[in-house]
Amino acid sequence: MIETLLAALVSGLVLGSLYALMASGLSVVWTTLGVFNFAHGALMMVGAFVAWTVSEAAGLGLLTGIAAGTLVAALLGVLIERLLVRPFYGHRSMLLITVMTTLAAMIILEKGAQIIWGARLKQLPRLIDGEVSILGATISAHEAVLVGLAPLILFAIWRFTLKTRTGRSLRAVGQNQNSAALIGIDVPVAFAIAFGLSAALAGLTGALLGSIRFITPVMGAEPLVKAMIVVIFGGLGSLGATAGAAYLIGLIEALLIVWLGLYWTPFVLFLMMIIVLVFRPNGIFGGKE
Amino acid sequence: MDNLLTVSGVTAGYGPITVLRGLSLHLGAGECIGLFGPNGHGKTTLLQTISGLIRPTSGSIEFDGRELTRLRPPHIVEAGLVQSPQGNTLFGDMRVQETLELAAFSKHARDDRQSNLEKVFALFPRLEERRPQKARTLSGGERQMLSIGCALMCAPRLLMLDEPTLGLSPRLKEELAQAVGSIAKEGIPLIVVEQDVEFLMALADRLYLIEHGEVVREIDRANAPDHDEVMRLYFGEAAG
Amino acid sequence: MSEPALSITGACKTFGGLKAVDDVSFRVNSGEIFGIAGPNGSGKSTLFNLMTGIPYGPSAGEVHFDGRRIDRWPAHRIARAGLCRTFQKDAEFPELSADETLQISAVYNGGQRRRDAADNVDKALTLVDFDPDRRTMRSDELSVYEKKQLMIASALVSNPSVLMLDEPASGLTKPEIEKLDALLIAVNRTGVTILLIEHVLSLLLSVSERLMVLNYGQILAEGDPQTVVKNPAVIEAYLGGRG
Amino acid sequence: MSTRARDILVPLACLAVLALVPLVATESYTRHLFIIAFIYGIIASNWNLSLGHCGVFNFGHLTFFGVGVYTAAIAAKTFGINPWIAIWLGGVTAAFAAFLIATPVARLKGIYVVLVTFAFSQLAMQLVLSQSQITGGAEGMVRIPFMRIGDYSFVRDYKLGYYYVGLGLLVLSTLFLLAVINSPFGKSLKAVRDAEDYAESRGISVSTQRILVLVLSAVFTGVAGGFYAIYLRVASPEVFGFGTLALALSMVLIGGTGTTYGPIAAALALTFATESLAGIRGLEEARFIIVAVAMILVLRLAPGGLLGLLNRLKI
Amino acid sequence: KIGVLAPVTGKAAADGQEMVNGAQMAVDELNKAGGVAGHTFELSVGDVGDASADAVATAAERLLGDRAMGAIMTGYASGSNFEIEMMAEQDMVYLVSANSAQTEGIIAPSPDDFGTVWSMTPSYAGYNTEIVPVIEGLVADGKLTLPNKKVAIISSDNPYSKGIAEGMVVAFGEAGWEVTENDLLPFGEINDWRAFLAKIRQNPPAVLINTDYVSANAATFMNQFMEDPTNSLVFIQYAPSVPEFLELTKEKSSGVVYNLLGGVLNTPTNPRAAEVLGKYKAAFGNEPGTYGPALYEQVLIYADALGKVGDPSKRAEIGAEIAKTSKQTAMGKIQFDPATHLSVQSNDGVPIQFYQIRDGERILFYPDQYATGSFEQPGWMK
Ligand SMILES: Nc1ncnc2c1ncn2[C@@H]1O[C@H](COP(=O)(O)OP(=O)(O)OP(=O)(O)O)[C@@H](O)[C@H]1O
Ligand SMILES: Nc1ncnc2c1ncn2[C@@H]1O[C@H](COP(=O)(O)OP(=O)(O)OP(=O)(O)O)[C@@H](O)[C@H]1O
Ligand SMILES: [Mg+2]
Ligand SMILES: [Mg+2]
Repeated sequence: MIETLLAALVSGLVLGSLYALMASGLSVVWTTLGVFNFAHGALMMVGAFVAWTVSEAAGLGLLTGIAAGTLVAALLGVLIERLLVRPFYGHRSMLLITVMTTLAAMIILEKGAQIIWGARLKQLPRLIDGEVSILGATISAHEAVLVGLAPLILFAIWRFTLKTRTGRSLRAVGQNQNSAALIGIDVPVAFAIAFGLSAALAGLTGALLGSIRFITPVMGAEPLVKAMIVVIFGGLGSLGATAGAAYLIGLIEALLIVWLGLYWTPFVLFLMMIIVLVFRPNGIFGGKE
Repeated sequence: MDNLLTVSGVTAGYGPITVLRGLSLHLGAGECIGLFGPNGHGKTTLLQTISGLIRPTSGSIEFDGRELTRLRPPHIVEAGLVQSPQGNTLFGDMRVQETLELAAFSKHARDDRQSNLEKVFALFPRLEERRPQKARTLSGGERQMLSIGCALMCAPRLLMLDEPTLGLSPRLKEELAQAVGSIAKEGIPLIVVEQDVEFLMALADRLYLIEHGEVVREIDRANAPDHDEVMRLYFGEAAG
Repeated sequence: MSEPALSITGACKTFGGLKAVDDVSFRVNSGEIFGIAGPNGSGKSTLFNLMTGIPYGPSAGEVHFDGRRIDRWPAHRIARAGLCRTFQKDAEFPELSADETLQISAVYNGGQRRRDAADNVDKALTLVDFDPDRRTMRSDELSVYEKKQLMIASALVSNPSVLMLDEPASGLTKPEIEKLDALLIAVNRTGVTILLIEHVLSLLLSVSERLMVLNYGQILAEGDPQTVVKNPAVIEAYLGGRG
Repeated sequence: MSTRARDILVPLACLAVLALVPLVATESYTRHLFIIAFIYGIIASNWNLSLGHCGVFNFGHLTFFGVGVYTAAIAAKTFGINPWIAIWLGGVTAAFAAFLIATPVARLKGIYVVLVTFAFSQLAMQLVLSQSQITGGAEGMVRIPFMRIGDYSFVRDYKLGYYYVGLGLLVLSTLFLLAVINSPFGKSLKAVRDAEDYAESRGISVSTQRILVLVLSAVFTGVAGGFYAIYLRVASPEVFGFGTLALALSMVLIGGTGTTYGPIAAALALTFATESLAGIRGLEEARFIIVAVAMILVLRLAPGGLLGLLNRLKI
Repeated sequence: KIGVLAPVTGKAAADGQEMVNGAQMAVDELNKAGGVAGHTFELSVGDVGDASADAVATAAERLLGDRAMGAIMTGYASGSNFEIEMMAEQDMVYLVSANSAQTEGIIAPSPDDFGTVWSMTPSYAGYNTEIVPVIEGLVADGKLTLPNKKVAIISSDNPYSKGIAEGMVVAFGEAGWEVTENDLLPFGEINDWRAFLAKIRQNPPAVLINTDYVSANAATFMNQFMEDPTNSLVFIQYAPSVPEFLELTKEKSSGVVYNLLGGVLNTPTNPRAAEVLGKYKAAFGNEPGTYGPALYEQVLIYADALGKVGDPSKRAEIGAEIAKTSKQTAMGKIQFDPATHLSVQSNDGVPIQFYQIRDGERILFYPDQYATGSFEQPGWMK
């Protein structure tokens, strides 16, 4: 029993790291621009495919591949912002329209990937081979890298958005564009930075995940849904809360899988999410106001 | 020309709606001018156009010998042209302190950040009390103070205030008048938009009456603005 | 002496550590115009908020209206009971015309039938002197002054017993303020009790029968307006040197 | 032409044209497309009631449809209830489902509404999948009884009967929507959407209006679901899927959130546009890309929707 | 004209593309030979996308609405096969290659109403029961030693996997096995089997069965099982037959067992299969799974019937002709059962085939007359 629990804990940690990376990317765009980017999962998928093309098909090595995946995803993110989000700023139903345009971007990316890379599954090699045993549960060394890297990245983003001038200006732009412009913030640049950063994060996550899961055009869908749940638990807004919620959900999910089986786990997660929102409309860690 | 700011023949508006119709005015170095006129006749629109938030469809704006018409807002602020907008909608979820620090965003404003912050707090002690509060929850007057404070943090070379006394208590209004006066005395030229003409007259060297997007009267010290006459003019025009 | 229309006892509202309204008690007599003044951030708007439940009720204390305790009621129920307010910030229903704004207020708030509502809409718009040509325009195309007129008219149309106005004169020109003055008097004559928050002293002093001044969430002075404005504490906290 | 007259005459003319379509379109394929478009038209225009008019970002709207589908399927097949009645039962249960979800949603705002309603639709799908004794699980239910009047089976005559039932439901739903929107209730929805506090201060209960709007928007959506099940004779869990949702949502947005006819027009346009691409081989994936790009273009060029664009051109 | 109803886009696009390719290959071949009874063929594709009822119905309607349409082929179009009724109503020739349980459910009550609809796959009953005697046979022959008589089954919530898992539970139970785990997963992408595997490791069964047919899921399952294998025979339903399964698992799948009903019978005693596979590979450059060859054979069966009848518009007659089919195909010898319209399963007709993957090769070890090798104890088992 103990062993099973430990295994669940470790697999919760892996899931939590993944969700934290995904959700914090979503959260960056949400807190700064007030846009919920439904193409986030698809950007992750693009990161994985590009990493595969560069490292496997072109044989340039895995690290180059990961870098390329991150970069291409970032560029696509900037492009999405420029073409699909910026034109609707200040529109009365902007939230809804951007939900729709980013959904459209998701469709375009997914179908485009299908055309370019075909329907067959791909996989990346691992950064480090071999297995690591944590608390008696075995995971691959690559997953261990993910687990280790996630908090570092999260911390870096947190520092960036709260402590640096650029980071703060992103938040300001998200809250009031005109006022931001009037104190000298370059609004379009800020938008591009926020989207590019978030997309780069997605691309990196995808490239790392591509060694653990199979790369398919729809591989981003499931992490995106989980990231949504995370974001709800955490309460949209603060990065720390999002990260905390990510690990919490990862653990809960892993434990639920052990106790209830995979079948009812999503059901219970969704139910929990609704219940949380009924009693705490701003998330578990969200303020009351 | 020793004019710091020259607005000539500016036409601007919102999409199909034209608000400013060939408006011209100017401001000399160290001068303080006031704009007044009935509601909805384009004063705010003018300030927004000067700040680059609205692109004029024709006409030109020159600041310090430099053409501004093509520049985008961040560059205009960088040049030292700063405004405190009407309605004082700031960054709702940012705290007072954060907001003020961020407001010193442009390159040349950053150096004086600390001293400017002290100045702002000296001017509005209430803001210092409410430092950790989120802007969204401030009272109407407090928000107005924060808005003006932000503008001061930008190290303005020309400061534009859009209805700064809106919602301020009589006492604060008076203090603000003094503060603005001392800003002007420090040599920072001002453009002030106000409904309270008495407030304006105490402050400004020249007044422009704006109606239907045009300057309909220019009143300066030289052609001896008689208080009653201005009031009559204002009442008469606005009522009609 | 008429019955008090409203009585507030020990009302408090705290935000985190801040006591925005701190143990405030007062009564408003039926049919009077009751002015409220005070420095910025002294809790005037918060007081209105907690009385009307928008968006929150009091942290402590009671509000009685018409003999009933209303401080735990949902906001729309308070409004329907006849306690109708305006907001300090501009508020409008951007896509609705003036006619439609007043119609829904009459139907929902006044509980009027559609036919009666139409008549009352006419009356209310005429009363505030709203430009008849602009009655079918979308509200967001109206000017600031017209939006203010509309907000007041939408309160009047539901025949409230108490009208609560939060800085109706801010941003208005002198002539507009004078019109507002006349309007308030006219409305009050029809038996409506009015609570008025205002920084424009000329208006406040000319219409109110009683005046309350708040400072740091507490009552600084209350009573006859002319007496209150001579109170040194009020001058110090609120009016400043010029008085 | 006065706008009043235009508001009445143009839709009537369109209705007349639609009523005559079967004379020209005699094969069952075209009629089938129209029937599907009518169903989507009902879904989209009712969705617009909550989404466009009241600003409730309800991403569970297709759940109401799915509930209607399964209600009619179970009623007609398992309980042998006449399909004509089963269809309306779909509306009843959908309204009930809407009430369930509306209660928590009434208190939430913005993106949270999107997420919760989305979660709700996932829950509903899982329930349907897991109760396979009742719903057939992942396999769904097939061979649902079809409609008949006396001895006349609607399967015959190249779907002529179904065409008019579909059109009739669309007309009923539209009349219902128009009545709702033009009532004070309809106007109060916009008030609640744009200025909650102000609305509350005018005696309008924000949460009550939200609950009501969700329930009302579910009624005809559920009926459309019932009709869908009876017409296709199948109920399968894909109705809860993401594809249907994205399609219907794009209809609402392309049609324009402010209008009643817009989503209906968009439903017709999109159904035929995607179908005309469907026959081209090698374009199967690209078809979705083309639709997505077209949608973005419409949103950029005409944020008020296609109908809004038409209106602007006329002026 | 011949229609193909297939999921060309969406999750099952790989299968769908293969279906189209297989049919295309047959059509090209027939046309090159000058057509049948004076008719040449043209392929028309109806995409069912995510298989929602309206997508399937719309695609089917479009194909049905084409007056020149002589027959429609599919591997599978919907999970429920409800489109069969649409086809039957219009007397459209319709050949299906999967979901035989659903097909049977629709047709069996009144087979005469479905004269034009025939299924290439035999009843799935064989999937439920055959595994028990085969495993017990291996043990009896001494090729396999098992530590106990326990079996653990995991399946995914779709009619195919769930149905087979339920059948297996009964079959193993009747043969005196203890079913230690019987888990159901939601249908869709599964990235983490570790929780289930952890339970398996607590109480290792002799036989571990996974009936999730999605090849990516099965590959993940296999890889994660191999992180810490137990002393169990691993059986995975269908998925290992998909070509990419081997690419995805590489050496990790060596030893796994799977079976196929109506799959390609690639063995020296059925040269037809090698021929079809070869042609497919030559035409499209990759190894097909089941559906490419199946659709190829479907078109040819139709062509044979058309050849006898002569007129493509006499579809009912063509249907009756198809009923009489008795043909050696890539899948074995196809004959149809008049009661269910499914093809008949038998070792001489369409057999159930058991394979083991070893070192990247698929070795057919049962039934004996087709065997290409024999079963060996998997490397991870003691
Ligand atoms: N975003 C906008 N879109 C369309 N019209 C606008 C917009 N903003 C303002 N207007 C219109 O432009 C005109 C001028 O407005 P502006 O705010 O410049 O006037 P103002 O002189 O500053 O008035 P006030 O004294 O009320 O502040 C008004 O008629 C107003 O209705
Ligand atoms: N939601 C809130 N959270 C925290 N503090 C708040 C909140 N709302 C108001 N406050 C604070 O409570 C105090 C009273 O605010 P209120 O809006 O009532 O002032 P006011 O008297 O209306 O001032 P003004 O004349 O400037 O409008 C202010 O200091 C304000 O910052
Ligand atoms: Mg203005
Ligand atoms: Mg206030």
